[in-house]
Amino acid sequence: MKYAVIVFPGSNCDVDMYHAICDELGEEVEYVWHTKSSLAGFDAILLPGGFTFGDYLRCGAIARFSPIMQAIIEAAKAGKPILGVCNGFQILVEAGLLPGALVRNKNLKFICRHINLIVKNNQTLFTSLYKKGEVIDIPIAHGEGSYYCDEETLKSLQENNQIVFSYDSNPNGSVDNIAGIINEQGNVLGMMPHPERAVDALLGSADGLKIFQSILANWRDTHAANA
Amino acid sequence: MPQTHEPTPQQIKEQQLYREMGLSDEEFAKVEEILGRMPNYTETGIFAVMWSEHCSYKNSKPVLRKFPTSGSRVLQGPGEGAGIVDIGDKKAVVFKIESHNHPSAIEPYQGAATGVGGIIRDIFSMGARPIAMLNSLRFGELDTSRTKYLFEEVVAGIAGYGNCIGIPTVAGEVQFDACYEGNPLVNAMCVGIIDHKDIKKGQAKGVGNSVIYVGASTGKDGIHGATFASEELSEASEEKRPAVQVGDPFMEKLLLEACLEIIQSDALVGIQDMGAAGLTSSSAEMASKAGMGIEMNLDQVPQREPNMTPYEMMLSESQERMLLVVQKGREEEIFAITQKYDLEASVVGTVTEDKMLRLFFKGEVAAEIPVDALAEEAPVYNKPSKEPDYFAKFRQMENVEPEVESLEETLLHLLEQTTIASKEWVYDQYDYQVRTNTVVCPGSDAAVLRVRGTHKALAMTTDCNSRYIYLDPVEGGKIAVAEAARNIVCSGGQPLAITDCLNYGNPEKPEIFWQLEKSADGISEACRVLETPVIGGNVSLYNETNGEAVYPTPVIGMVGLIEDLSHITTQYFKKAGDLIYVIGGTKTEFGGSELQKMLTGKIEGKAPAIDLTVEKDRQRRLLRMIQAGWVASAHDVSEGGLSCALAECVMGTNLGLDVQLSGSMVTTLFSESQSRFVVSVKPENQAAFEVTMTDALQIGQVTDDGQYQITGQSNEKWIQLPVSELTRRWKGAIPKCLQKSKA
Amino acid sequence: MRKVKVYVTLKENVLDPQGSAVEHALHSLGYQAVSHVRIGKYMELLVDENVENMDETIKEMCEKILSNPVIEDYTYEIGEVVSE
Amino acid sequence: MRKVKVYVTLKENVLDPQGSAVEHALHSLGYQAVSHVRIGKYMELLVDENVENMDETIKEMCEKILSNPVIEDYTYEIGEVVSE
Ligand SMILES: Nc1ncnc2c1ncn2[C@@H]1O[C@H](COP(=O)(O)OP(=O)(O)O)[C@@H](O)[C@H]1O
Ligand SMILES: [Mg+2]
Repeated sequence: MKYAVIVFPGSNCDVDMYHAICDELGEEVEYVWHTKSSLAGFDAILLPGGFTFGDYLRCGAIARFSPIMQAIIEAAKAGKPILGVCNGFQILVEAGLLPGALVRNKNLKFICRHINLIVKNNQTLFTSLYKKGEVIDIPIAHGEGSYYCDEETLKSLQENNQIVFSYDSNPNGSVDNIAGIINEQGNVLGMMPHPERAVDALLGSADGLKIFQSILANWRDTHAANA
Repeated sequence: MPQTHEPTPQQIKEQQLYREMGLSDEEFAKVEEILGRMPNYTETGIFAVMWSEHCSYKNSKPVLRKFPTSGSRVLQGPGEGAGIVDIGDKKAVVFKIESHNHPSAIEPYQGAATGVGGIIRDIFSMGARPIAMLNSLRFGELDTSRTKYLFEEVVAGIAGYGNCIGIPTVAGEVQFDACYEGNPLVNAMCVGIIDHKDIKKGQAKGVGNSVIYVGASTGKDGIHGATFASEELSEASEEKRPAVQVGDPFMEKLLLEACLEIIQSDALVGIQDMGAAGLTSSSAEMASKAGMGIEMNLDQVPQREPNMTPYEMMLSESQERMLLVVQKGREEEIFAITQKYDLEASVVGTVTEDKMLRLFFKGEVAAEIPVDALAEEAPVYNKPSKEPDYFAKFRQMENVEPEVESLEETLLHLLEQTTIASKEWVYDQYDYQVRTNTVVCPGSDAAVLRVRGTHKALAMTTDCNSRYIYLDPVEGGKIAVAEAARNIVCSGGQPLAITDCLNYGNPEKPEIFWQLEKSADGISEACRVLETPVIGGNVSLYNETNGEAVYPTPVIGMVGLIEDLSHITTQYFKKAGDLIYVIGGTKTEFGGSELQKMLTGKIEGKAPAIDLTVEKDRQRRLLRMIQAGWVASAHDVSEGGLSCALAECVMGTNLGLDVQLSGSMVTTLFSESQSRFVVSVKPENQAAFEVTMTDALQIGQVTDDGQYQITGQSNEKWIQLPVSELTRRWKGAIPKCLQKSKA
Repeated sequence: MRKVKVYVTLKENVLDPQGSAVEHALHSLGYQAVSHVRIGKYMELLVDENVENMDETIKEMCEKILSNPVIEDYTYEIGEVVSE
Repeated sequence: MRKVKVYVTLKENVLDPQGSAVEHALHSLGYQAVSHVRIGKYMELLVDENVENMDETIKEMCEKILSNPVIEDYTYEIGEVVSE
């Protein structure tokens, strides 16, 4: 399976994402610079964390206009798995691939720490290897990670089971403790916590690895089915 | 172009305008002698900034010569952007510390942020990939709204810049003391990794080669910042301050990635960042080091504002800029890379043979100065030194044991002292994990980062107890280095080398110069004995407000090598049943201690004594035990003494401890005697451990009941408190201070 | 060139922690008379007066990039002609 | 209550990385007619109209808290009377 890690000017978790895939998952991975216009040949797309374009104006607001975004939108329509982490999540939201917005943490400070996440929905192609309700240890590191959406949107997220991860103890003021959501189609996941930082026990947790393993397992299943 | 009203050479001389720029009468006379004529305005500005303490080290050079700077692993000592030490596997570690005190006093967020940006450029201009940031901060007591504001904004500025550029901030220290009230200290350190083959120097070699400017355009910010850093702060500084520099970490991220790509090209001859004194110092130093000259056409310098004068362009300290020397004819290869990152780049000059810095502006020569006069041949002064009166008085004071009412209350209060209290409030705001190499996060003795592609890791720390140095600069200087080394050893590392940031008051005062000189003696001796040469550093003098100097604060930044990932050790107890040892004896030593300050509000008496031979021997044996796998946790004993060290081993775990101690209670629990460690050992390793650590005393064991319990010899209770209570007080202290004023 | 001013404010029902923090700080300094502090963005730009459809263009920029309609509202003013 | 609007802008000579990034983005989206983008803050507050010396008070707040005089300038407008 071949993963793309999209690199925007100011991305800084690109290396972490890359290593998670090639060192820990053992799959093929390539960096793709934001000025490229095609994602042909990639089976999954990862938007890493960082401060694209300095996060000036609003997080992700400028990155969403990069040329590569057109290819990402097409890949989303085509049903390819797309994972946006932290700034990647913010870009997906700014681009309208996911509903809502991410605003400043309630305490107005950047927060970096390990937190407990609850797997709310394990029926997605990103979370199928977790148990429903499983509590996992994944770090967060963000200043603007408070998820916001209006009541109507929240209701539909809840009804469609689109809330994939929620915080055990809300660090940033997110609506309904939301830490990660998926699109209706089920192939675009955005989350603030960093699973790519939790793939090696040496660094404190390997609980995030199952996200990447789930993507792989589901890809293999569909490929076996297609073959 | 509107005519600028710059003073003429005659006016500069007759009206002594050079004085305002920081040149003395003798220095101005020397400038005239060097040039054989009167300098014009631009030239006067260039001399003034290059001969400021900040750029020339004119007052501190004689002191810096004392430091041992070589060692078998040292690949680059002081003199370049940063020092370099070999770590094997054809890799090396690059590191340096730098101050940004005065800018931070005036605009704390941007001052701290641009301090971080500056030190990062020092590292990647050596060709190294920055892997970690550290800092060392000093503020007044955390009880005025101004200090709270400075503290919050400085931390936010460090976080803002470091998090955005994506370099983890992994360790540091923060201390609070009234002497820093008007003049906080903000020191930032950056650590990088480099392959030996990529090491680049800031040299302008090769006649005819092109000088290329890359990065942010030049604005009027920070003009004369270096001179400003070389003066005392006063009420007038608020007025006089240069336009404050604003950092752009996004620009720096692009610059960093572009430079690391450029360094792989053999078209690159030399590279240096534009730090203090911007374009002036980078060009003059690169030329001087190579024995060459540089000619620049200032019309080609990217400018942020219209109508900038040569004076402004040469003295601007706009951030996020680099100067490169590139082989003639191969400029396009470099531009291909800068274009990818959307960075501005332009050829601004060429390397010449005649050892002159020659500037052209609108077709005319704007300045013409021999480069060596600016760099190598700047004046050096041997300042008078005098022992301050307080020193003899303190030396005569007896070591007495303070009286305390309740041991338990005393411990809880100590844990709430801002200097001892948990710094979680600070480091929670730093992204300390980005780039996924941080094995030991902030909170333990030293931070540890793995080195990808090897089985090695690096341990790093910043340390300085300035109270000891104030009481006794020689002993205090030794202690600062020894403490840093203890933190490295406790983490499983072999101390490699240090970088230092010498923060002092006004060196023109003999008593201040004495502090500087004597503490350098202490630091040098410790570096020699502990075999940790000084590979670079920074000097920040004139840290005074309205005539009051800060304590002498030579911050030590140390890096150590952990030979194998399995050696990585933290300070936290691991398992109930493990045996607890204290290594090293305790004497009644309360001069400059946390307890003295808490009880009396004073800092006085003798600093704790230190024997470097004992220190070294103990560190060596402890490291061997750690490497052998016989030590479950290791922590040095520092501020607050043994009781606080024990608390720091158990807080954050769900364990407890049961310890029996003997001797006089207050001394045993709170004295700050040096060269001591608390370690825990699995029972099965007891025999092996005790054979080597002959001076280790078993004092108790780790329990699982969540209680912190210390009893005396005949089993009388000294302290019994739930660990959760200790943790609550320790972690709550800083947030509580910050909350107070806001209510 | 015309000077254009753009104001971006948070929508009514979106929490504004920064506004609350500033309000709190003002109160603790004794400015009790202040309430309902909201913090938004203020942008100044110059736009070539020869651009076709100035109004439309500015609206577009505001909607596409300068504000996020999920959380923010915007208004703008087209100001005087200035020389660069 | 009176509605007060405060505008905080970066001083002329101070670098505005946000403004430059936004300008750059606008250009690459084809809005070539735009230049000199500067980004500042816009604040709205309500002030009790019975406060003594409204003008002085607001000035003071701007200098002490709402702006940082080292790098920023401010202006303000005292607006209409509103009911809370
Ligand atoms: N400004 C800071 N930035 C990052 N980490 C910090 C800072 N201040 C303290 N820390 C971390 O908190 C822990 C305790 O610091 P300190 O009390 O200075 O330790 P020690 O006495 O062992 O040197 C260390 O891990 C240190 O790195
Ligand atoms: Mg320590």
